[in-house]
Amino acid sequence: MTERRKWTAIPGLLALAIGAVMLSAYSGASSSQHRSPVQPIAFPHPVHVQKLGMNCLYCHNAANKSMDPGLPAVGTCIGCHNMVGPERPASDLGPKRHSDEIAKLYKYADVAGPGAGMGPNAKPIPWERIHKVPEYVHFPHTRHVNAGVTCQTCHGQIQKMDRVYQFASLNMGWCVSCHVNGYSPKEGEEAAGYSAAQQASPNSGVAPANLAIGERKKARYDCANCHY
Amino acid sequence: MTQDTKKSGVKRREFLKVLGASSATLAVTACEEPTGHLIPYLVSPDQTVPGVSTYYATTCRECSAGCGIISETRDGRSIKLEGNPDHPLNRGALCAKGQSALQGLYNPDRFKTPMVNENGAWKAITWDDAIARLSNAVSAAKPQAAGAVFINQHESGSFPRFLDGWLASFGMPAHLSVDFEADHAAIEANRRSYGAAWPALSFQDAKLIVSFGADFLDGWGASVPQQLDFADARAKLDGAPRFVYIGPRRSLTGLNADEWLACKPGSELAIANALSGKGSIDAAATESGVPAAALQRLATELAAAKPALVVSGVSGENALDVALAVAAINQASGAVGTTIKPAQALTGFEGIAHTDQVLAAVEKMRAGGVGIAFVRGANLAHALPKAANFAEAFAKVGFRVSFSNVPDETSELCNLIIPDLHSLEQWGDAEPVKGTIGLQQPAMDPVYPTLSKTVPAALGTADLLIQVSKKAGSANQPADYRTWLFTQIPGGTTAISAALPKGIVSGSLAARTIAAAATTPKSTSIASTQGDLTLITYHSPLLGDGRGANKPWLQELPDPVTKICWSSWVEIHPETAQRLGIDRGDILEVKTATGTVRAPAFVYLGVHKDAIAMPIGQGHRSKANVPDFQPKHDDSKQTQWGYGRYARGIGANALDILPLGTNAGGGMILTATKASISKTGDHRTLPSTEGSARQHGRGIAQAINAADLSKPPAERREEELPGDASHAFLPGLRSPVAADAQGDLGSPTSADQGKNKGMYAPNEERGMSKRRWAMTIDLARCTGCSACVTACYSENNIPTVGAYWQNATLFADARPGFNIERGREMNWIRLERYFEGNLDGKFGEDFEARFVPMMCQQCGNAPCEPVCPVYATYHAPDGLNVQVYNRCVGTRYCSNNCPYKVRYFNWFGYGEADRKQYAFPEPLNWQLNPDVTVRGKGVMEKCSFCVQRIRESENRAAAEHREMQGDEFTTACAQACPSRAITFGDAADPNWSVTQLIADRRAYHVFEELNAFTAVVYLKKVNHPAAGAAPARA
Amino acid sequence: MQGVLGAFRELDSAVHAIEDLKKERVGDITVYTPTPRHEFEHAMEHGPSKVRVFTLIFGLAGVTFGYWIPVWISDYWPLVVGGKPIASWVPFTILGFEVMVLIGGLATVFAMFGFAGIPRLTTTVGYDPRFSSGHFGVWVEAEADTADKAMNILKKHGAEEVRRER
Amino acid sequence: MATSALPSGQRPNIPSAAVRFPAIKSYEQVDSDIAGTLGPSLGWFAALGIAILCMLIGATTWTYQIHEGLGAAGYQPPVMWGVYIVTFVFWVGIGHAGTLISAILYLFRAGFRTSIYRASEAMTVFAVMTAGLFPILHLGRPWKFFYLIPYPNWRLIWPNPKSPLVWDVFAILTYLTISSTFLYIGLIPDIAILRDREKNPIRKAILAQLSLGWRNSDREWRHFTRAYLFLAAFATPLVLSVHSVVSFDFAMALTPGWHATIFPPYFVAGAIFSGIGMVFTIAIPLRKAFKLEHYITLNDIDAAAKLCLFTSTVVGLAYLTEFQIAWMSGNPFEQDYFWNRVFGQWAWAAWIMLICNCVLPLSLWSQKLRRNTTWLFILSLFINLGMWFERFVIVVPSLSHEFEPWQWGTYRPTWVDYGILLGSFGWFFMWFLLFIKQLPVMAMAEIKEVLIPRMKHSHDPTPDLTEGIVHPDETGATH
Repeated sequence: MTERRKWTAIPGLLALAIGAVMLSAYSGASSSQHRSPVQPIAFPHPVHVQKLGMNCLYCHNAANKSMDPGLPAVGTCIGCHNMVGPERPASDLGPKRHSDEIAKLYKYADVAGPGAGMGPNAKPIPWERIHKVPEYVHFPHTRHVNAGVTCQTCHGQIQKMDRVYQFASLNMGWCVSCHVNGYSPKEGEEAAGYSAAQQASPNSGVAPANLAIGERKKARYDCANCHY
Repeated sequence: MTQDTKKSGVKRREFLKVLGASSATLAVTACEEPTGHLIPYLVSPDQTVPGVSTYYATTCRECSAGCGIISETRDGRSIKLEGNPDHPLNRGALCAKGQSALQGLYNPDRFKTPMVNENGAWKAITWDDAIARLSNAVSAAKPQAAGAVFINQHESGSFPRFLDGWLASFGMPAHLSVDFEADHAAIEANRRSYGAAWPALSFQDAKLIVSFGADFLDGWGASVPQQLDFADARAKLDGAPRFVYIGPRRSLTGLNADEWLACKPGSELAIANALSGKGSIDAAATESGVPAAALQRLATELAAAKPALVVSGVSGENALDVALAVAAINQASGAVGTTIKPAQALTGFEGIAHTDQVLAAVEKMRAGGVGIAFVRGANLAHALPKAANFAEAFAKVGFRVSFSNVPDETSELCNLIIPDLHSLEQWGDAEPVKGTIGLQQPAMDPVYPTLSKTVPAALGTADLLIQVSKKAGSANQPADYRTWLFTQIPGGTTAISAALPKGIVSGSLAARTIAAAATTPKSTSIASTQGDLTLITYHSPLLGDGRGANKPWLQELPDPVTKICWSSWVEIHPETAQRLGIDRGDILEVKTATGTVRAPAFVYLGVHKDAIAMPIGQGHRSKANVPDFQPKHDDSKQTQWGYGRYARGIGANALDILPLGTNAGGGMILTATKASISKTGDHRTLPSTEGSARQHGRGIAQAINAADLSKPPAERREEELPGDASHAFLPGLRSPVAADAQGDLGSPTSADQGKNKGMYAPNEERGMSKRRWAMTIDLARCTGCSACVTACYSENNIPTVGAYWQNATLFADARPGFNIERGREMNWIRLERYFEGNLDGKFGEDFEARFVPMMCQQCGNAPCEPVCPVYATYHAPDGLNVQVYNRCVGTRYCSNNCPYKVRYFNWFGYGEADRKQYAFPEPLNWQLNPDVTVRGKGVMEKCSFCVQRIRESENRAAAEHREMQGDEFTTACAQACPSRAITFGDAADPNWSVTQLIADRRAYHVFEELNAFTAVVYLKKVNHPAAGAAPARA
Repeated sequence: MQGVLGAFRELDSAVHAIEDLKKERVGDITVYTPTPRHEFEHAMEHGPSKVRVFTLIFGLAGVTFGYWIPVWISDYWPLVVGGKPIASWVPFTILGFEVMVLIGGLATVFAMFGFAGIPRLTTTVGYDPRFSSGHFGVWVEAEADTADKAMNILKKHGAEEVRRER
Repeated sequence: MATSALPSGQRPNIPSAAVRFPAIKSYEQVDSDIAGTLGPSLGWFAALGIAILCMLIGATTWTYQIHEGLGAAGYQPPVMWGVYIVTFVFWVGIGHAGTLISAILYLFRAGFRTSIYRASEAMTVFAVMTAGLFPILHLGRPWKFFYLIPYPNWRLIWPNPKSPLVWDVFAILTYLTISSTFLYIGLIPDIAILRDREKNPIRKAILAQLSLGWRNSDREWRHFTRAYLFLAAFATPLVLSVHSVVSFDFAMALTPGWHATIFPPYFVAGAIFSGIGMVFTIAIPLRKAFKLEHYITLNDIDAAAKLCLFTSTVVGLAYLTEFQIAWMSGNPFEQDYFWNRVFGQWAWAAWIMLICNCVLPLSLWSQKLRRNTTWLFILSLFINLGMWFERFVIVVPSLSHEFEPWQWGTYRPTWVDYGILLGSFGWFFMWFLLFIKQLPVMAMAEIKEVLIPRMKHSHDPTPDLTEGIVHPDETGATH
């Protein structure tokens, strides 16, 4: 009776289990990063910001006075666009062409054509929301903007985005690391892609952080700063 | 509001719905919620910034006083009501009723459209249809126009005159302006003695305050200004006037008195005469059952006190005589002009129709002489005694129109209901104080706008009447009510637009041509009664005549005296209870000549042993048989008759057993009838927030005698307190606790002090720990009115949990206040009412009541913090004891370890819209404060010192690149407090006034011996015992 | 590997067999016994087990780690609770102790596994199910030449069964 | 009953009675007796069915509670902890006797341990498995329980190591790991026995895996015994620490009635007491059903009963000490609370506790009752009840009667609490019943250790086994 039965042992399965746990532990990262939904109107930030040099605060007018950055009312768009119609003449913005997007805008705003005002059936544009923190997080735009944090620090090179996507992960670790390690206006302006000349006089239109260039501005990081 | 905001109004609401869906709905449970849409304004409204509040000054219409309020409006929704600091009447304070107006505005049971009752069935109709029907009815009633009756809830200002004018234009008599809470006897006496319905009362200038059942702190007259002044008087500490309360029941006002003389009901007259010298002390003593010695002492005191302030709020048969006798005493003691100021009369109380006039109108209806009747605001079917048999009489009226915007008992009896706008949605005015006009402007677009092509989107009753007149073709009608109103106010449109920010214009309004006062009231004594006890009915300080009952905040707010909510009760003296073998909570049957009601017993020291007391205000019922409200399958078509889901079927209506009778002042007789009680054998746990009414000598509410204040500490008669409290860091909470706020790191004695330990190090570059938020509460000022509680509910999105459906789904008891019975109320700040003395509940032995507002004490060494396994509560560098909802897993260990028991747990998904226990059914969720997270189920919550306000002003200061200034902002409770008892501020910065108060000689901490280093400092109550009499001790 | 296996019913005869085999220096001996008997330990003259070394080392490692975790956590995001020091080491003793027991205990087990050579993939030659119930087995590693000698010794001491295996 | 099993003229209750298992003749008999208990019986299926049913009731109730919110249970603030924490402490306590018997008595070489330790160690593991559910189960947001576990995460925030609840996490997890390891290690040789007896190839393969290829070689035994000793040495302080940590949940709070230095020893004693109670509840029916009277002898039971009596008196002393401390503390909060405990609203619970835990066990002074298994079984049920109520008396009245009189309250559990309580028993017995039919309830190898092995030349029916082997030539005679 000398049969040599294979009496296999269990180890290995254990190792796999542990590995799985460790992986799952790190899977807390924001799932919505790089999300880039299709908007009802393909609003081109580059044209408005880079070519026309419009200020962020022209449309997002509450960003420096409120928790919310504020969205441009349809009337604000029409303010310019009842001059600038769908039929685009040749200009430094490009050759003569027809813009479907502006046509869409006219449809929303119920504008007959260039020069006409908004009609009675105007309805707001249902923009797709991209950047969103949970309701139990209170993110005061005013506090950050007034501290000299450039929009691009959190929203990325938005002035270059033909279609906006979520730049940052927006998870808690991401917020906190900036609050703890601090933020230097210089980096912010570089992030914003300012030239050296611009950096000398930031045209962000808000009071610059009263800090020497290169100095890091740290922020509170206790829970009740954002959660209440 | 400008034209384009009107146009954008509807759209804005869409925008708001989305915003609501995102910001108001529950935050804590959902982590990966859909990001949703962003809906911009169509045309951005001028002067509003999204996410930043705008403030509209307007006028409160919850009682006749007409306080000035400021509506905080965010993104087009009114989210909070606060007192208007610039208003001469209420100087920034606001009572619980006033703040709850918000829930009248957002009441989920409001009518959305006009409704008509066609052969028994109600159906919604369009506005145009409604206007057409009304004008037809009016013209149809032309023949008997003289018999028409218009009953309006009393309000001062121009509307009554406008209304009279309109009625006249159709040949109808002037309207009846009713206020069932008004004390007609006092008004009549005032008018005769001082020539004003309600002269301003100055408690500060009085040397002695004597009240004959006048509850000037809870509903008698203008509570808020009276309370402000009374608190200021008490704040004079040893210089403060003594306050004696005479009456068979000790109300909230009575509990604030230094001495209570419990007289037999109806015997006040004898005492008043004795005090004025017209009668003999002994006779009064025998009649009233009050010891002669006490009366003698009071008489001598009164004689010495010049000036004194004696007020009468008796509501018995001889009410007018008492009031007149009292007036005589005042005139004798030179009170007129000093403590009683007819010059600054509160004109809000002019022109209230006497109850006997109302009853006469009812009789006229019964006689069939009324072709058309209008009811606006008033709810006669509920607020008149059953004995008046209003329903039967009203049914005889040809056509019945109601302008009520909620389905109350009266509107249910009508043919046509054209819902009025809420006072926060329409224009109006008031003259609260002679010479000052308070403006009423819309704080927001109507919640339910008038959807019609032909009429404006906001159609209040006044505008509606104008439309009707236009239809009837009567000439020279104003374009709309606002236009007409502006012509009435001195200075016209320019003055108004200048005044709108402050909400007040100086000047007077023209008086009504028909002064209801001119008619001398007719007294009808009540029918013969049997029973061994006198029934005292009184208007609930919160629900009034029942108007408050459909507002969950007021239902949930415990009655300041009995601490019972979501119920009615019978107050009975311990001795009587013992004699009849009645325990707290036994269901009693109260029987009078006119009927019986059932209510649970509340054994109360403060009621005469030969009397029982019942509050008025509950017991709303619907005529139609409306099924119990089921939030889960609630089709909004079901009209919640019987005054809405929150009011219907709660408690009993004391007026059902009140025999009809009016006193010589024209007021209803509330205290004269006899009653007998019997046990039904049923029993229920009272939905009360009261655990033990005694503080067992634990020094929670401490008091000191006025005489002892001036003495050095050694000689003071201090109370025995448990443990040996270390008074080391008092007075001057500042340094040790401010250091303690940073734990060892900030403590000057610690080795780690100032080491690089991040945010807690005092010299850390973020400068996070330089502040130490703290609060003082002056018990000498606090009257226990509970306005702070409602303010907290409103500011912090606290759910109400008492509705009968807010329990579990399976095998769960569904009765009103069941969650309160189980101690699950969520009041972040609660008012504890402790009794001192008279431990064995003997009648005739006086006792003392002490009120303590108790909220999170924001301990420096918080016991709740170290036990939390997930850091969900911890100590912020600025001294706050923080609760992080989204981190909380709900072990509830913190609450177990909290000596003050001020932490509250979300047992159900009160904040989750899809749940049966949801506390904010649409549109109540519009009231939610966007700055405060709505808590989901399973998380702990507690007072946060209004951290959102702290952050808001920090952000403002940062945006303006400046430091925060002293007293720059305050918490919701402190802002609302009509006694100015609460002060909030930075204990580490002398610019805040709280730092001075902390150094007060009366300062103490609750449970100091636990060394929690609390940030809330209480200032001892000051007692004014009668000369020789020792004050009650625990 | 080859050798001779003897199965005994009685304890003492097995012991005597071992003693003789040792005297004759036949080869490495393995004893199979249903239950630990110190008679065999005497006979086999083994020293004490080395397991305890691992127990000690890993126990100490555990207690260190157990203290370090909470200290590091507290200092990583310094939040003051109840006015206590950020790293209040006294209560951390509890965690230190628990982790010591955990790691120390598990280390002991794995050390035992290592020394005892389990878990093993096969039963080596010379195991017999009887050894787990009542019989005592003696396995001698023996080349062909010494095998007979071993078999004789085992037989002499009354082995119930003696066989050669390879 | 069978005192006849004893050698004549011996005082029965001496554990060192030379022959521990007189009725057992050979190693093979041990195997056949114990392995023979494994065949599933009808009664066993019935019991298992009931257990699983109760477990399902509990599971359903919990699902409902999670959906509805914790309010479905009977919590009435200020009583924020109720039946769940009570039951948690109860089950942890049950667990302790197992480790006591298997580890501590092993170190003390207490003979009567051998026969009952396997069952009680299994009881430990399953009791801790049950107890471990409750801290999660009583959470307001159980789906967030992982916040309590220290692991690297993107929130960069960790649990609070100063919180007794985090100590609990560590203690309970350690305890579960170590005691289950201890149980398994002890099982290995026995599994090997089953493996070798097994005919069915599938079962044999499974058993082969579980036995880790154990083959009873002297080398294996040498390290095995040593490792087992050290594990026991670890488990011993662990037992004491775990229930001390559990007691810290209360002692660390400043609630009157909780904030007491006596708690750790008091809880440990209580735990062991309740555990022994549960051992009786389990072992006595088992002994009958499996016909193991020869193994679990009356001597063993007698000895265990003495331990029970001892711990009972310790617990009683602890109760008295609490009152005495409160009385002498001069602290009105404490005094008020303890008065309320025995004469106030909670008197009924307190007296149930006192009678079951302190009065009834006094009957064990009588040897007759100690050796009367029926009485012991009944008593053990009372002890279980009493110990549940001890935890109830500790948790609920303290919370209901704290510093703040305005917030004094009461407590009334609902069907949800009871459903989950029932479920916990179902869960526990389900595992235990499954265990006793799959694996030997007694350590065969260890029983063999104390049996007299077969000897060719043996002079004495009861030799002192510590002496070596007697040589044939020394004793002439053979048997």
